[in-house]
Amino acid sequence: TPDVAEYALGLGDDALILAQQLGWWISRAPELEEDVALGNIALDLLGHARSLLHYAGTASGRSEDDLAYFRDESEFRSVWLVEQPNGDFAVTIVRQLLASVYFAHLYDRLRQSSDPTLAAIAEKSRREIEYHVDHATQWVLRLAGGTEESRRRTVTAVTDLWPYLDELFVDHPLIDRLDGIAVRPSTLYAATMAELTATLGEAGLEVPNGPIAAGGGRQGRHFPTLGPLLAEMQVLARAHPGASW
Amino acid sequence: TPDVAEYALGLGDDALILAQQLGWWISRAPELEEDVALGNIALDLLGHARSLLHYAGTASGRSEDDLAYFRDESEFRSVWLVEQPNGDFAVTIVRQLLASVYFAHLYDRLRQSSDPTLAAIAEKSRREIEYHVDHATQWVLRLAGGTEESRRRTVTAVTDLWPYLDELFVDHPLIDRLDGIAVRPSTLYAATMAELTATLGEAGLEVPNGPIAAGGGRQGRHFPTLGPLLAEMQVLARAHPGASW
Amino acid sequence: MAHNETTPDEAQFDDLIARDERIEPRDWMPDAYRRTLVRQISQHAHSEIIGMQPEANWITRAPSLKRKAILMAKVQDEAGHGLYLYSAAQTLGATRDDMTEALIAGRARYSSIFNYPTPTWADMGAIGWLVDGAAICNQVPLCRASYGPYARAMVRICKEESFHQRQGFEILLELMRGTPAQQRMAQDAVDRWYWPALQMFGPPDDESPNSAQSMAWNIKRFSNDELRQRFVGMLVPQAEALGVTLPDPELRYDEANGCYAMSPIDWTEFHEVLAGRGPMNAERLRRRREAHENGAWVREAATAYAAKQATATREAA
Amino acid sequence: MAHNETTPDEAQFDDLIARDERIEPRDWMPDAYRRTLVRQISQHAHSEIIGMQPEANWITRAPSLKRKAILMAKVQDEAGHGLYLYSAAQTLGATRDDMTEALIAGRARYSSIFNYPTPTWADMGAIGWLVDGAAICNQVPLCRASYGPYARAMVRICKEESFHQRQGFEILLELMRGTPAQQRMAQDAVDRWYWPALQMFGPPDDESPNSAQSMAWNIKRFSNDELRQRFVGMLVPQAEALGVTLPDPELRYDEANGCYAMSPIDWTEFHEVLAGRGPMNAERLRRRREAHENGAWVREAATAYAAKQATATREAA
Repeated sequence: TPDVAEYALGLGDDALILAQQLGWWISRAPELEEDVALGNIALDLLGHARSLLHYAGTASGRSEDDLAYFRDESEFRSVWLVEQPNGDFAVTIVRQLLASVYFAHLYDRLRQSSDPTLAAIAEKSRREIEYHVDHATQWVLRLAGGTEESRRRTVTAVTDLWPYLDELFVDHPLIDRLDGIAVRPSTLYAATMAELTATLGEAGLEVPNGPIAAGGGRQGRHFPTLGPLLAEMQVLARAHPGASW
Repeated sequence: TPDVAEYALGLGDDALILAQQLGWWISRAPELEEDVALGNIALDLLGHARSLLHYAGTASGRSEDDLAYFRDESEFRSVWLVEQPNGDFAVTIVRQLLASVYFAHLYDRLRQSSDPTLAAIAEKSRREIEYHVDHATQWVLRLAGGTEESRRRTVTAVTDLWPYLDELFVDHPLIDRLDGIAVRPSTLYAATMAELTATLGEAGLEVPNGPIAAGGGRQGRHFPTLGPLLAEMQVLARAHPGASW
Repeated sequence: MAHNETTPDEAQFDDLIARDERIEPRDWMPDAYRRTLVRQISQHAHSEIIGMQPEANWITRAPSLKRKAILMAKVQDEAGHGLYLYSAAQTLGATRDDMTEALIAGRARYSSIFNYPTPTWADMGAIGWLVDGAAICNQVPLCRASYGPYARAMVRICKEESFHQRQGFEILLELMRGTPAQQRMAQDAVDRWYWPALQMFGPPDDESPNSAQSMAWNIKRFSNDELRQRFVGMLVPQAEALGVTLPDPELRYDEANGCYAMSPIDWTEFHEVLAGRGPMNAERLRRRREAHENGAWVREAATAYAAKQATATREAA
Repeated sequence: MAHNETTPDEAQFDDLIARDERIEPRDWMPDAYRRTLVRQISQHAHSEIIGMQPEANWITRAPSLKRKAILMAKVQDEAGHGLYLYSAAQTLGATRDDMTEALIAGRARYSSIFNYPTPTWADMGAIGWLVDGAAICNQVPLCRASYGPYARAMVRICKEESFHQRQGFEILLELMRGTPAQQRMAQDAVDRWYWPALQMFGPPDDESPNSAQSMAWNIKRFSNDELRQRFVGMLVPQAEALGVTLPDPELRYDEANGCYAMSPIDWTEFHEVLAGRGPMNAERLRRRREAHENGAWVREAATAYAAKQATATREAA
C-alpha cells in the first residue's frame, strides 16, 4: 500500500543518506583500518537502503534508482540526524552511535512486523547494525577517554548532534495507519535513551541538556545540507535520463 | 568569432569558478570585515565573469546563464588554480594572491587588445583586481608574519597551490589564432613571477620547488573537485530548464 | 541626595528626550537606558549576523548569475549591518568580543525568524519580501531613535533593507510569472513565512509590558500591534500584484475600524522556537561558533602581526 | 671469511631459491633481497592506497545504487590490499609509520598511473578494465614470488583484482550498450587510459637493467615486454566484445612472430608524470597528507586510550 511504501521510503532514505555520507570517508579515514570499517558500514547501509527503496517502489512501479536519483529534496523522507554533515571523525562517530543505536532498537522490533517483507529486511539488517553499534561504541570510548583534544571534540560532537535525536521518536500520522506493520517511534524512546545514556556514562560524557531541533524530514522538510548532498549524488544520473548503467 | 568567444570563455570561467568558491565564505569568514571583503571580491569576479560570458555567448546566441548553467564539466575552460578548493583561510588567501597577481598582469595587457570589447572589460576589471592583489598581499604578510600556526598554514598553502601556477603560462594553439587580440600567456610569466617572488620574499616565504601539475583546463580537462562544484552550482537551474528567474 | 530628586544630568537627559533630540555617546544617560540600548542594538546586530545563514544557503545554487550577484551582495550587506550595529553598541561601552561571546554561548538573543530553514529558492524571495518587509516596519521608526549612533546606523540600514525588500518582491514576481512549479514554490514559501513574519512584531500590545519604557525613552515609537497593522496594510496590495495568496482566510479590511481583521495568531510555535526548539536554533549557533573558532588562528595572526609592526615602527622611530 | 665463500645461510637461501621454494620471515636472506622486497612491497602498498583516490572521486556520484555499492566495495578492497601489503613488508622489518612517512614526504614511489585524473564515470570502467587488467598481468606471477608473506598476500589480492577487472569491463559494456553520449564517454576513457596502462609494465626490456636480479631471485617471473604482450593479447578480443576501439592504428597480430605489433610507445609523458609533472601528482600526495594529518588526533586518542586500558588492567591484576 502507499502507506507501507511511504514508511519503507523513510527508513530507506535514512540508510541511503547515511551511506552516502560515510562513503566520503573511504580514502580519507584516520587509518586504513577505518577506511575498511567505515566502508563496510556504508555498504551495509546502502544494502538496507536498496532493499527498502526497492520495496517502497513496488507500490508505484518505480525502481530503487528512480527513487534515489529522481526525487527532489522535498520528496525525500530522511530524518535530520542522518543529514548532519560528516564534520570531523568525532562527529561522524557520534552520529553513527546515535543513529545505529536507534536503528538497532527499531529493526529489532520491526522483525515482528505483520508485513513479511519489512520483517525480513529488519531481520537481516539488525545483525549488521549490531556491528555498527559496537564499532561506534568502541570509538566513542576511545575518543572520550583518549587525549584532551579527542575528548573536547567528542563533547562538542555529542552537544551538536543531540538536538536531532528528538525527531526520531515523533509519531507522525502515518504511523497511526500502519498498526502492526510499523514500529511506533515513541515506543523506542525509553530503550534507545537508556542505551545511549549508558554508553555516554561509560565514556564519562554528560547527556546534553541543550536545544532540541524540530526536524521534519518525514514530512519532506530537510536540513539545509541535504540539497547540496543530493545535487552531487544525483548529478550524473540526471544528466542522462533514461540511461542504464 | 568562435576563437574570440573561446578565449573570453576561458577568462570568464576563471572568474566564475573563483567567485563561486569565494561566495562560500560569506557568513563563514574569520571576522565580519572579511565576510564583507571576500564578498566584495567575489562580486567583482562575478561581474567579470558575467561580462566575459555574455560576450562569449554572442557568437553562438547563448546567454551568460546558458553558459554558466548548461555546460558540462568538459565544456568548461577554467584553469586548475581557480578550481582548487577553498581549504582553510590561508589556502583561500594564497589562491587569491596567485590568481589576482596573474589576472592583474593579464588584464593590464589585455587593455591593448585590438578587440574593443575585451579591451573595455579589461580596463574595468583591472582596477578592481588591483584591490584584490592588495587584499591578498596584506593578508599573506599578516599570516606569514603572525603566529607560528598561521605561518605553518601559509607555507603549506603556498606549497600546495604552487604546482597550479604553471598552467597559467601555457600558450595553447588558440592563442596563435588570436594575435593582437589575446594576451600570449607565456609573455606574462616573467612579470607575474617577479611580483609573486617579491611578495613571498617580503613575507619571508620561500618560493616552492616541488612538483608541477600539468593542468589542462583550457582543453576541458579539470581538477576532480570541479564536477561536484558544478553539480551544486547548476542543480536548481537544471531542475527547471527554460525557466526564467 | 534624596531619592526622588533629579540631578542636573538627569534633567538634561530628560530635557533632550522631551524635545525629541539625540542623546550622544558623550552625554550622561541613565544606566537602564544604556542597558536597554546595548541589549537591543546587540540583539539587532546578532540578528543580522545569524540572518546571513538562511540566505547564504543559496549563494552557491542561485539559479542565474544576476540572482547570485544580488544574493551575494545582500548577505554581504548583512555583515555590514552587523558591523555598523556593533560600532553603535561599542559607543555605549560594549565590546565586540563580549557580544560575540554572548552570541556563541547562546546567552544573547537574535530574531527568532532566522531559526526557520530555507529549503527552496523561493525562500530568498519570501525572506526579502516578508522578513525584510517586517524588519523595515520595525526599523524605520528607529531612524528617529533617541540615541544618535543607533539612529544613524538605522538610517543606513533601512536604506539597504528597502532595496532588499524590493529584490525579494522581484524574485517572487519572477517565480509567479514562471512555470507552474515555480509558482507553487513561491506560494509555498509565502505560506511558510507569512505567520512567522507577523510574529516578528512581538506579542500583542496587552501582553507586552516592556514596551512602555522604550516608548517613553523615544527608542520605540509605535506599539507592536500598530506596526503589525501597518505591515499587513503594505502586504495586501503587493500580494495582489504578485498573485500570491496570503495564508489567512479571515484577512480583510475592516472599513468600520479602519484596520485589517485577521485570524488570531497562533503563538505556540513562536514560543517553541523562542525556547530553542525551532528547526534551526542549534545549527545557527553551531555554525556561528564554527566560523568563529575556525577563524581564531587568523584573528590571532592579525593581532600578532600588528603588534610586531607597531614594535618595529617604535624601534625605527 | 674470504670474499667469495658462501656461508651456510647463503647456501640455504640459494638452495631454496633454486628449488623455487618460499623464503619465510624467520629465514636468513641477503640484505639486497630484503631491501628489494621492502621497496617493491611498500611501493605496491602505496599504489593501492593512492589508487583509492581516483575512484573515490566517483563514490558520491555513482549513477546507480548498484554501481555505488560495487565502487565503494572496490575502493575499500584497495584499503584492504594496502593493509595486507603493509603487513607483508612489516615481516621484513619495515614499520608502517616509516612507510607512511616516506609516502607523504614524497620519498616513496607509487604507480604513476594514479597521477591521471578521472573526469568521467567511464574512467571507473577504464581503470577496472585496463589498469586493473595490467596490474593482474603484473601480479599473477607474483603469487609465486619467492618471499612467502608477499606471495600469499598477492594470492588474495589477485583474486579480488580479477573481480575488479570484470566489474570494470561490465561498466564499459553497459556504457557501450547505452546512449550515444554514454558510448562516447566510454571510448574517450579507453583512449585516455590505454597508453598509460601499457606503460605500467615499465620500460622495454632492453632499457630495464634492474629486472635481471629480481628474476634471478624469483621475485619477477616475466620480462616487461612479455607481460605487455600478454596484456594486449588479453585486451584485443575484449575490446571487440565491448565494441571499443583501442587507440593504436598499428595494432595487429603478427602471425609470423606470434605476437602483437604495435606503435612505438611515446614515453615522453610517462617520464613527465614520473618526474612529478603529471596532472595529479601534487594532489594525490596533498590529499594523503591531509587525511593523515587530520587523523593524527584520532590515532593519538586510540593509543592513549589503549595505554590507559593496559594500565588499568595491570593495576586490577
